[in-house]
Amino acid sequence: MSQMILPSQVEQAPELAEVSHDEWLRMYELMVKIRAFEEQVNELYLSGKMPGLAHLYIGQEAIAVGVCQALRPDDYITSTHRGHGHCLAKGASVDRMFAELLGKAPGYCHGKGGSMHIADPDSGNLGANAIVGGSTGIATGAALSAKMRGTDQVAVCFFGEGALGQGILYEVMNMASLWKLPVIYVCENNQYTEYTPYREVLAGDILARPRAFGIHAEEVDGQDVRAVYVASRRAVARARGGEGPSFLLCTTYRYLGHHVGDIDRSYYRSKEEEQRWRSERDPLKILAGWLMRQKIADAQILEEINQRVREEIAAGVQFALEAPYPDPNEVDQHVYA
Amino acid sequence: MSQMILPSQVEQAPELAEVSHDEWLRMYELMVKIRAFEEQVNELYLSGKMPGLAHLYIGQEAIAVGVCQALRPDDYITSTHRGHGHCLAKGASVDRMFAELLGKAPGYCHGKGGSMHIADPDSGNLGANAIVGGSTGIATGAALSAKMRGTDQVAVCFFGEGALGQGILYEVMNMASLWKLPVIYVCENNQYTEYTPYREVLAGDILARPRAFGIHAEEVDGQDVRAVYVASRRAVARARGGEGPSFLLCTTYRYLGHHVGDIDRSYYRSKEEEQRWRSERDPLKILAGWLMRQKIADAQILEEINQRVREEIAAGVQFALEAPYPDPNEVDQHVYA
Amino acid sequence: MSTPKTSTPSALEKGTREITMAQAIREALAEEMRRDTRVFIIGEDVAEAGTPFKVLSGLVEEFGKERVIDAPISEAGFTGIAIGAAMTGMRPVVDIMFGDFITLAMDQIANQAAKVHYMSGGKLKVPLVIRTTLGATRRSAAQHSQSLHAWVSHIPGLKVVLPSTPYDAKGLLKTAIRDDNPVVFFEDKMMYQVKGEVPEEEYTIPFGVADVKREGKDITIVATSSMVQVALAAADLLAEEGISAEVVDPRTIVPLDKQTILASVKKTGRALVVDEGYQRFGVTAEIAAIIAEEAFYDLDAPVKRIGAMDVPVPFSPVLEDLTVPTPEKVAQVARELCGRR
Amino acid sequence: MSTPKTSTPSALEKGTREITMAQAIREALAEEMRRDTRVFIIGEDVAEAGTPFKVLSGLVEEFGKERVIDAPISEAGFTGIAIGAAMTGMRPVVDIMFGDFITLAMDQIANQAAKVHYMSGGKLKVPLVIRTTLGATRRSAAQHSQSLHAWVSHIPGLKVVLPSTPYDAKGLLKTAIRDDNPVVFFEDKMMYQVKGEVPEEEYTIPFGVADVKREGKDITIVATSSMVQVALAAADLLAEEGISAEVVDPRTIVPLDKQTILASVKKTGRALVVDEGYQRFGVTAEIAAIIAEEAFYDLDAPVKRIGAMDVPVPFSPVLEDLTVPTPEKVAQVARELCGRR
Ligand SMILES: Cc1ncc(C[n+]2csc(CCOP(=O)(O)OP(=O)(O)O)c2C)c(N)n1
Ligand SMILES: Cc1ncc(C[n+]2csc(CCOP(=O)(O)OP(=O)(O)O)c2C)c(N)n1
Ligand SMILES: [Mg+2]
Ligand SMILES: [Mg+2]
Repeated sequence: MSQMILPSQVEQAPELAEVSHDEWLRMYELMVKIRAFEEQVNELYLSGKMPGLAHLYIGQEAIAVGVCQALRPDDYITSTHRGHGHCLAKGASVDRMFAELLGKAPGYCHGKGGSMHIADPDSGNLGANAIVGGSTGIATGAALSAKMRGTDQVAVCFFGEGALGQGILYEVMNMASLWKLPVIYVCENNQYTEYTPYREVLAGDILARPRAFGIHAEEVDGQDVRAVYVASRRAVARARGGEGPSFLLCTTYRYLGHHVGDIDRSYYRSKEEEQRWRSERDPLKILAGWLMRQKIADAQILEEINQRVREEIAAGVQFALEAPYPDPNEVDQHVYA
Repeated sequence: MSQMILPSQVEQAPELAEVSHDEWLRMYELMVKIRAFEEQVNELYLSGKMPGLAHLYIGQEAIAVGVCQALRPDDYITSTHRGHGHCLAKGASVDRMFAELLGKAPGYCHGKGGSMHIADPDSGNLGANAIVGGSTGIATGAALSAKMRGTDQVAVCFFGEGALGQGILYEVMNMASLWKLPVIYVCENNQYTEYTPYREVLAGDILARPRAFGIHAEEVDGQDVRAVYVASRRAVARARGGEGPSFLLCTTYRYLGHHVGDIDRSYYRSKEEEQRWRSERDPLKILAGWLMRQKIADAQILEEINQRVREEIAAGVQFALEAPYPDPNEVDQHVYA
Repeated sequence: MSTPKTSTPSALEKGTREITMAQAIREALAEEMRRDTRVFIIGEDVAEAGTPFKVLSGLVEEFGKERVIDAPISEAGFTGIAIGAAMTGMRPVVDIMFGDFITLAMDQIANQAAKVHYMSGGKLKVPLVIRTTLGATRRSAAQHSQSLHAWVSHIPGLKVVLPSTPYDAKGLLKTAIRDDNPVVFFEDKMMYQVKGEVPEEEYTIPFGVADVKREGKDITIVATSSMVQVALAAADLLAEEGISAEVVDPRTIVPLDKQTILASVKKTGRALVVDEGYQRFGVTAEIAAIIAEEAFYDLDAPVKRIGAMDVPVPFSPVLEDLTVPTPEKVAQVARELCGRR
Repeated sequence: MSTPKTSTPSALEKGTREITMAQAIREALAEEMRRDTRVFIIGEDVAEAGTPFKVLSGLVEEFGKERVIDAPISEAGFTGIAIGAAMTGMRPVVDIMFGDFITLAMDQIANQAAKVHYMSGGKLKVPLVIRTTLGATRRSAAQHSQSLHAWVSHIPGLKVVLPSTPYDAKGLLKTAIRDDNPVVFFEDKMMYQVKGEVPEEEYTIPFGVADVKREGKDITIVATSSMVQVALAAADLLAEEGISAEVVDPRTIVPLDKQTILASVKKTGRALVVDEGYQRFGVTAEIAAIIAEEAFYDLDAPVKRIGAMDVPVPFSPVLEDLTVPTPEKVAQVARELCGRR
């Protein structure tokens, strides 16, 4: 699409130069961490150690990391059923996240929320949401609140392209635009809404939708963390500057099933397609290659990062497996504040 | 707006030539009838003879009449709280409508629906709706049904610009576009949603909204029945031809209050504005003038029509005032079919 | 928080004034908005129009359009926005014009607002008030006449308030605004012009404290919102026949003051529950079931209940009037319960 | 319509087969779609995917994508579309993946589908089925675990079906599809793989006919949907202690077969109502209130009820399991009702 920032343009973007080498390495580490976290989650599921299901973020790491890199710790995000990546990128720690996914007491929500409701207000994460489109109002309201309280906080609303089917998104985009709210709608188009190719359930032009409401909108290569970061920086600047909402349409792909149990996917997509994205459009590879070409990192530095992440994940899952379950009398606590 | 069909263009539209003189006079009569009906409703309210409230269509007559002129008797419409005009234009009779508004037994719905729920399936009217946007799904579903049953019926969904605030409209427009349903969304922008100028609650560009969903959309002068008719004819042809949905944005004005009790309107609009629309943009005057210039009618013919309508209204209201109330045991009938 | 146990504001020191229900609500909002800049109002036609019921008239003049926010006709959207604002430091009061329209916002109310605190393990709070209406007989037909408070009462995490007098409305609304939970506040649209005494001085009324609106000894009539006046009128009719009815108004149904209700029933031995929601699977069922279970051994007769007739509200006045409980109907059932005909 | 009064399909002539609940539902849909070309399915991931629960697997192959329609994630929108289609000659079956998502379509369900027939004075009909789920313990947390059938049961104009066996599910779903009213059909998501006998031959089950799933004489346990198996397990536990429990399954709660329930309670003198919805203002309240009122003079003990705990459903298994009624809990309350400890 015309508005899509091409790799070459991205490489020239002035915002890139303002990012320190350490920050690039931190972004890389975060992306590696998200992937390793999700692989570990998959293993917990397959080995029967995790209750329920989980929706993995593998393949989409550049979006959460690129967006959150452009945010301050006191900025807000809202997340989705596929929310582990957002949570980590905004600053949550691996051990307490695993604990939450296992329903354990030290989990971020005392085990009451689980994968689909994990929230960490301390890092600005107002929560994952298991209702598709369910947090679009919350994010927009957080932006209204920031504006009313006179802070310059920004709110980011992450959602999948499936949420374009939910009417509330259009209701709140209208209000965000009317009231020039500092909210950024980040649509992660990973090509599928559950088991259905998105084009079978979506008419017209996605970017034209926010634009019809007077919202600045652009398409972004969701596999290139640099492109996501540049677009996010600009959207954040608009928001903080009082210019109102933005909409970033990030094109991406989920590598694995809709959820951990979605193993046979042949009836809705081909192995070749999956392989193509993995080999040609992998966000970790794209960033690693560039870091090496830019001499920001070499193979050894990257391997050190991988190693550090592996250890963090191993320690985190260990912590969670050993953690106690919540006390039974917690069951009717926190119904009312 | 660029897409608006200007009067001059309308006068050249080939569709106009296909309308017989009798049909023009019928349209004029219908518009006069709607106005007289509404004036009578207002009087019933002011004299305390009508229960509840009603939302009058005065000023918007050209839209209902122009659209319905392009429809067949077996085509469907859905209507709104401001629905008397739609109901009459689709073919309902004055006496049974008055009876419904007074809650009487011979009313179209046995007095159970009243002004805001009047329905007349025999003439294709699937009902007024007191939930703003509430019938957008119904109209779209009627179109799906027509398509599935293999008829070439069309469904028209009338709604005010306030319904642009309801998310369900975007949900169903998406499906209508995806499935190329024979539905026409007729948005009557009368400038106000209750007591609020629509621009205070609506961001962006209205026509861009349906277009973002891949729906053919155009702006229409809602005060000129010829323009409404021409645009509707084309939308109906598209629908019957399998080309999918259309959206007609009809610019118009309600002359009186949001409802019959909304007498002092000075806090939201000026008397001058009201007067300007009445004197410069009155749909009855615009049509009457053209009919005379075209020699389709002269003053005497028009006066005969006015007289006939006055008699019909007088007889209709008399019928309704004398009609019995429903039997008390009707109260729990028709809960289930 | 001052906690007067009865509805007799004259017991308070500084004297009283007579105001309407609409004024009481407006005063509660104005006082809380002055007291706490985090409080704001959002809804349709709330600013200059002051809502179609004119309940909010004058507020925009004092607090401006930034704190009395006219929203588009987007019940789900602005309820969601209010939830997000509540989670991040504000205390919104949402106006949903007719109670029938909560249908459009039920996901935001029941799946989001009600659950955020619990799902986050207590970390997030949603100090939100949703003001909306209930009540029929306005000739507004099926989609503008419902009393849907049973729905929200069913959902853990929500509190539900049903004021029946200006005094209760003002004191309870102030409490609702100060509460850290989502509270749904139902106003009887037919009662906005009803007058009553309120204290000159500031006061609040705690949740979960029922009010005995009339004392009696032969039968307990538990009545909510619009039905309190109906029950009191029925009690007058019964008194003429020598039947002494006690009228208990729970005022909040979540939390519900079971103690006061049960104490009354244990005293009278007979109970009738009256509420304007549809009877089937409605509010009367819960209260009747509680009484039937917990006062079983004190009951001299079965617990009866009267809700709205289980039909969509008809437009025609002759039909609509048949669907709501009336003093005569309430008195009739009470009379039968007391073994009279 | 054949009307077997009990759940013993073996009583029928042609023998039976054992199938799962999911198969029973699929067969009902397939049979009705073959029988009547007006019947179609609409919902999310219903075609090739056959829904995440795989309940609809194979239907798209037989009936094509025109009659098994994959919709966007637009619960309000496609429910509204189905209503319009139903009003104009079709007989849609809407699939709402999780019962928690009916929150998004409540305006269409309660204000439109339920009221069209009445508001039009009987002229328009809405022959619509909404299939959705209920039930917890799937570790799906607060927004995918609710049992919200009390809401729709409260709204006049809707019928509400709660099958508890493959036999009931198949027969009731066929009846639902042939019914000229909007019917909400709740399937326990934990029971899709449960097996049971169904007749070889075609059959339907009428609405409003409760089924005595187990006969007994000391106490009546009225149980719905997922709770029928729990009640039967409790009855087994009780039998070991010499308490004979009768288990009554209403199968449809609108319409409700009061006669069968009351006859059972009049026989046993004791009643316990079990349902998986939140207890407060829930389904147990209505049934308990009816029993308490209409069987008052036959009751030897107060009517008790057990619903889900009034908390958002927690994710952690150790907590979630505490929130739903269990055979042990049901047996315990029944035991106390029967004066044992
Ligand atoms: C309102 C609602 N409807 C349906 C679902 C079931 N559901 C869960 S995820 C999902 C698909 C979401 O697709 P998308 O938004 O593209 O996100 P992705 O899973 O691709 O990240 C669906 C239909 C839901 N959770 N909420
Ligand atoms: C869902 C819903 N919200 C609010 C209302 C109250 N209401 C009735 S009419 C109206 C304004 C409608 O404006 P518009 O759609 O422009 O139609 P108009 O009255 O101008 O014809 C409102 C807010 C309603 N009926 N339904
Ligand atoms: Mg997707
Ligand atoms: Mg308007």
